[in-house]
Amino acid sequence: MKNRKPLSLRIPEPEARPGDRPDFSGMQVPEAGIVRRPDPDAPDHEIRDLAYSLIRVLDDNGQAVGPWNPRLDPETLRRGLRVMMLTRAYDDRMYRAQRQGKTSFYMKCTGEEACSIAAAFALDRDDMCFPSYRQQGILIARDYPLVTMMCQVYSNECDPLKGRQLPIMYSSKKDSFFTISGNLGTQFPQAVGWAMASAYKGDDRIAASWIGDGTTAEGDFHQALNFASVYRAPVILNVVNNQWAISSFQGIAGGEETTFASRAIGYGLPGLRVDGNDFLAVYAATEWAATRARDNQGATLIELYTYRVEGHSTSDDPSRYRPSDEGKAWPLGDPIDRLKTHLIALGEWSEERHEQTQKDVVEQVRAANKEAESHGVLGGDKKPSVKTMFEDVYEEMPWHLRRQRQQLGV
Amino acid sequence: MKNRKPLSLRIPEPEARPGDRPDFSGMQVPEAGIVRRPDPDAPDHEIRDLAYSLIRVLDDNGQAVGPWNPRLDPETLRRGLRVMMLTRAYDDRMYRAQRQGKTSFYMKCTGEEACSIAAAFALDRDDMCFPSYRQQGILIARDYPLVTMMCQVYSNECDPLKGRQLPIMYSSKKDSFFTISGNLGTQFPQAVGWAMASAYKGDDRIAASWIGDGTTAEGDFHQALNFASVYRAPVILNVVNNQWAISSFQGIAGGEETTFASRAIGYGLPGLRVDGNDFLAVYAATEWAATRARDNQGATLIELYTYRVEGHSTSDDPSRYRPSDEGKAWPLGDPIDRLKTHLIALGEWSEERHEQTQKDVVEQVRAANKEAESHGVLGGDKKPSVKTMFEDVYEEMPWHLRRQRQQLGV
Amino acid sequence: MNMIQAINSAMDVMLTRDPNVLIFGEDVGYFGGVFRATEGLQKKHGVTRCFDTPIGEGGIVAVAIGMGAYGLRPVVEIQFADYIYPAFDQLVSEAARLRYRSAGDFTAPMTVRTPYGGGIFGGQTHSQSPEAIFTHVSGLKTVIPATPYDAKGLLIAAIEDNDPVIFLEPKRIYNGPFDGHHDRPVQPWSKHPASDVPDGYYTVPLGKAAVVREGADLTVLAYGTMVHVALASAEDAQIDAEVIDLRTLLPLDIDTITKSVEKTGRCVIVHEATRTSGFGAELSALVQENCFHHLEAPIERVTGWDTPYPHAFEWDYFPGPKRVVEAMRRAMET
Amino acid sequence: MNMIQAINSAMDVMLTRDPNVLIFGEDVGYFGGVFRATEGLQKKHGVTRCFDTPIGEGGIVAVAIGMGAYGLRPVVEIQFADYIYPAFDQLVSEAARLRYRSAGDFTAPMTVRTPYGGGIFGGQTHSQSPEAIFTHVSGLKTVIPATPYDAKGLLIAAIEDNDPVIFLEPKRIYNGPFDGHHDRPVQPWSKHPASDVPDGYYTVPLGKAAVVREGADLTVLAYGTMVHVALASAEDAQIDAEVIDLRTLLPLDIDTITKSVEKTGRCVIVHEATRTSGFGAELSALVQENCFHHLEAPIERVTGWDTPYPHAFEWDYFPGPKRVVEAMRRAMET
Ligand SMILES: Cc1ncc(C[n+]2csc(CCOP(=O)(O)OP(=O)(O)O)c2C)c(N)n1
Ligand SMILES: Cc1ncc(C[n+]2csc(CCOP(=O)(O)OP(=O)(O)O)c2C)c(N)n1
Ligand SMILES: [Mg+2]
Ligand SMILES: [Mg+2]
Repeated sequence: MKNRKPLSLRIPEPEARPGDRPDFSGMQVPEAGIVRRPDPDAPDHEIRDLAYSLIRVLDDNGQAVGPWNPRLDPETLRRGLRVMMLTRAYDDRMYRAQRQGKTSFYMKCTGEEACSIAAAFALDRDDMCFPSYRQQGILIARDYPLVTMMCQVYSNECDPLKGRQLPIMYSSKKDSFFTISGNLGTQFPQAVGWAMASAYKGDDRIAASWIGDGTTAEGDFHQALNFASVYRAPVILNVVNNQWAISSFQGIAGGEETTFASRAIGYGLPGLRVDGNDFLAVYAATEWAATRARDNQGATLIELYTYRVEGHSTSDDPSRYRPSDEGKAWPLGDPIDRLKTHLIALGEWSEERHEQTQKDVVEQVRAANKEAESHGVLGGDKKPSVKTMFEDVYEEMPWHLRRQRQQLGV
Repeated sequence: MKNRKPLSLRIPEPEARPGDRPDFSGMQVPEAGIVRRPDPDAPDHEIRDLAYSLIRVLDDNGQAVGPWNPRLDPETLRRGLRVMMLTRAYDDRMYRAQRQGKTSFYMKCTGEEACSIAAAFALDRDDMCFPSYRQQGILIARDYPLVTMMCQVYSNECDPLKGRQLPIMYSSKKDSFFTISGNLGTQFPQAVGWAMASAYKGDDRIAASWIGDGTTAEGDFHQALNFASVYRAPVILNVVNNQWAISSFQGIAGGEETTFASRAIGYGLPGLRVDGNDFLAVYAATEWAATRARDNQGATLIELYTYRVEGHSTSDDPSRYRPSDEGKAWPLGDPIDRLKTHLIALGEWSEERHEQTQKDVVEQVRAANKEAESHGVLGGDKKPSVKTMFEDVYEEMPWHLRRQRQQLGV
Repeated sequence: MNMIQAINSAMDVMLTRDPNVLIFGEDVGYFGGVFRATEGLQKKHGVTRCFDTPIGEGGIVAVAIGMGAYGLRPVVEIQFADYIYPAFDQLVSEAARLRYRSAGDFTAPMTVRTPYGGGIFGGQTHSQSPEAIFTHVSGLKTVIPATPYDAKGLLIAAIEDNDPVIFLEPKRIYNGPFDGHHDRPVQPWSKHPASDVPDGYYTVPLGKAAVVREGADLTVLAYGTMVHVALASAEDAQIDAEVIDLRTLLPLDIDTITKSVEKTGRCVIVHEATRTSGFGAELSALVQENCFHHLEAPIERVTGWDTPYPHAFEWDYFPGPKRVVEAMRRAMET
Repeated sequence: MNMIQAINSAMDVMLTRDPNVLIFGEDVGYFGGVFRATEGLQKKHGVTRCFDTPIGEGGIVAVAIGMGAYGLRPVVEIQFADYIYPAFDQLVSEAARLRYRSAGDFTAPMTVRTPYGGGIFGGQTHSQSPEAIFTHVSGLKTVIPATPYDAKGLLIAAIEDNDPVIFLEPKRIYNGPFDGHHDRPVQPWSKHPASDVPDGYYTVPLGKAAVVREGADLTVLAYGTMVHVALASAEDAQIDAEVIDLRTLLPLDIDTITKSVEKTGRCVIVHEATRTSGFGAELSALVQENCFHHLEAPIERVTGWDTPYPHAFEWDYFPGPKRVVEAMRRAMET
């Protein structure tokens, strides 16, 4: 008879549930500016500490401090701020449109704007992005027409995707923005493949991809990091850790045991952990990784530490599984407020200009939406011709699809 | 016009190919005994160094040195040696049987015997093993009848698997040995599930699984480590790094950039890197991980560093892709020789006894094979009844299988 | 009960009866699942009996297989059938093969619940019907309920079954027996007799179809949402059609099908999945193999088109009453 | 050339003609593949054009999709069709969907080569025939050659095709046209006219079947290894059978099939894959839909049994001439 004590199964639980007071006491927020910035060509094994720290540039007074300060000119900062404000205004409008029954579904990126927009600013326009559904900021940063985005959301007659895709599943090759998939994580290793192709061709463009904390659990995450490591692919692999995957907190994805950035270590890749609500930190980390990739040093994994302020999607009600005021308690603040404060601290911005800009972006969105709705909304009769439903399954339509189209009589 | 230098695609290449002299100069072999042994309940983040060192107990003179010395009694050591010798003799015999056309396929574990056998010695008999096809040593260590193993290899009338499985795909629930799959890596997360079940039931049995270096590239590897981390499953996850995956060297699996043991770090799991040809080191590392698991501290990833001395399988010809004398040059020697030397150094063994034991195991295998062959070999007429082909697809045979069996007229 | 409540009740009953039953999947724990199928189960039965998992379908199924090998009866949820593909290898190469390759030594007594089908404007990745590929995999059973009563009875039978069962839930009829008339209000289940679901334990046997409408002129084979579309179509067409709800696709209830087609001599098969190599193909092949000399007209298939499920064209894609009625008429004409 | 040499030649030709073609997979680089299909290609064209990959089928296909999106034409090898399942999600949800979901903005012009089928004592994980599940996925093309000449021409056509193609290679006939008579010596390809393969570039169009034996009494539909089994069976049975080698399963050459069955009025379908929901089901359904009034006998299916492929019972499992002949006779009797 052995006398060993019984085992027990451990199920991770978040700090706070509805009714509890939000609790981020366990979260360490290092001061801005204290994390070292190694050269972008530093060997991965010498910079493992970066996977456990938190790269921050903007301090609580809105000053940009430390070695990661990208020293962006005020004009660029103002553009960044405006794109973030425009993105938020766009989200608000489209969210309302869904509530008004003008479309079936919508997803906001509120509070996470910097994760996509600052990165887009640090990348070149022709660097290929493989986003998840929460990086609409990239398209907006690249001046993709809001009207066209809205037409996709409305699946209307001007939807470039011909009403085939769920709202927000944009695609624009000419803007180096890959077609968004409903299947989580599939784009991560695809980005690695694109990057390998670029390297194979002696091109100088790199790839970047974004997935969420929850999505890191998919096998494709492992495929991406492993192939990127083996072939030293010029790609930036971003994990947007917004703390939640629908109703499950990041601990269910493995985020309680260690950082997502540290996943890089086991592949011999650098892992950077970054304040995702700090426009300058996201910019600087992306720039560092891009320099490394262009220098043929391969891939970098970046964990963008942020918080999903809104529901997962319009189908979700977060008050069912987390304190509704958790977002307010989030220690890293709001990316728009923080960049605004910084610009004001620099003397390059003011409350007045901010208010004016806020008015402008809301008006810009309103006007765009007016035009988009004039091309129809979901359920209306202004939509792509039904015929097109049978197109693009293959380059040429095979007999069986032609026959099916005839059966439908279109 | 940007002036950025063109990227290039990097393809890993092994040090030596056929015709080259074997080259392990790049491989660091730390002295035996120098690696520290933390308590089995040490926090993972305090023992990351173990993923980059190499735990070794047996030094070049056959002395057992250092904190990892499990201090096994001579009787246990002699049993371990005998099981390794028996396993090798079994492999040699079955390999010959395949060459003689008595079966379709065979896989040896020559040079890797300690990876399975020392581990089996350190585990309890009722700890559940989820092996790959190269851990036949576990069954032999657990005194599973050689004759029955041979009958499986011959798919004959006494094959417990009724001729359904490829040779070497053994299964024995009563010996806590999971049915081997032809699909690489699938057993790794299954072992985690079994361990979670054991914990869920308040049982005290743990699970262990083995995969190869090449197999770490499968998505299931990531699933196993992630689920093990999240639910703190009592499981030991072994990666047998024998340097090769059929024709591709471990660098193609990502082993050039870092160690496989370090994959554990990104999941907040301990990773141990162990001399896989050192019976005592493998025993000690397994014992450490087992203690940790039984103490509800969760999973450990163990990289067993070894070399695949023979071809991948009887279908393989390694001289096509690596120097044929590479095995001889392998710096970590042979597990049988090293344990033998140790026992002799202890004064607990002699050349004579060794020769005698060698004769004994060969004779034991010969006798077993004689009996097994009396029950038939592949292609002969002594095989399970054809009827059984339709059984066990489901617990009860549905009408369509009954009908198909009738069609075959059996 | 509506179908969600019936499914919830089935799991509640089994969690209560059998300590070896446990439930896990994405968002099924505290939250109770995106379709609320596991609502309240964690609270009632405890966190180790109903818990959230990482978003790794392959891992979810692999872990369930390992638990099954230990002796548990895991019930896992794949949030949408569209997301079951990352688990495909574990289902096909492992769950389905364990019993056979180990000659009964190891088994995978697990149930994989997953909502499937369209009609909810979910776009191409929340609308798929992958049942056919599972019926091609020997070792798996495939079950699809069409009513709350059957959903509960079949799910309990699936959980108690010692073979792996793919339990596909027609999400379009979770809340009411949608019959394809998308322009009309959908009846709630409460108005349907099959919503009268016992609170306790009962089973509906796997492998048995149900004749849900008797008729002499034509046989309609359907399952899931399409059962209600078929019934509505029979009314619309004023045809004396016999409608068979297959309930289990594999093992299939061939006798009920054969008996009916031998009587009617005409057969229309309806499913939402894409047409080519859909389960309708197997049904068509079986019917003509078993009833060739009774057939008076070609067997008709009414199915989803061979395209992804397009967001803006749900009702052009969905094989609704109009198309089913046309097929019935064609079958009657010959 | 034998079939392996023809496949090797196809890749060699395309590597030479198109700098955007590259080849990767497990063991395909220095070693040249476990079946030697890529032998010499790395040496001749360089390591970046033909290289080894990690053992992650999902990653292999995902990377190929990304390369396709960039503008390359990757040709990947999955070592055995039995191991394609870890890549299933990337194939079904991504490769097959890119063009549609992006309205032509992005495409996946890739070819997935993989050896399939049994008869080599590979046991249940080196013998599967998964073709049917790919034909169920809209957006994929599925091609299976039966001779060296077709293998080369079809593979070049597949590589040049702008849609993703699953190219299944009947490994049993890599070295010779095995006809199912396992007790007789197998002819080498050199004795077969279709082994006369041009060294250079040529294509065999996708979507076109070949009538490999003309006949008046009965139509046999087959592909891959089974084409040769069907031909031998026709001889054995002394039946004036028309044997059609489908070559492409999807898009299917329906006209050739219909024309033949309308002529013969009888049809036997042969494949090695498991029966239920195999591609034979779709063929049977299509034939009865298109030729109902010409059919004089039930369509017969001769297939692998609905079990895994059992190591010791290859020849009891394999649908050889004996079973095909029986089916032909049954079809002729009615
Ligand atoms: C393969 C797959 N599994 C499950 C889902 C359903 N699903 C959609 S979003 C989501 C949560 C993702 O969380 P995370 O990765 O953290 O991204 P976030 O929404 O927080 O940005 C889930 C489970 C899916 N779309 N694809
Ligand atoms: C999913 C899957 N892919 C590919 C194969 C073919 N295959 C069998 S063994 C092997 C090499 C495995 O190498 P490794 O994991 O290092 O194990 P080792 O043989 O060295 O012990 C490959 C590619 C397989 N069996 N399963
Ligand atoms: Mg998240
Ligand atoms: Mg190996």
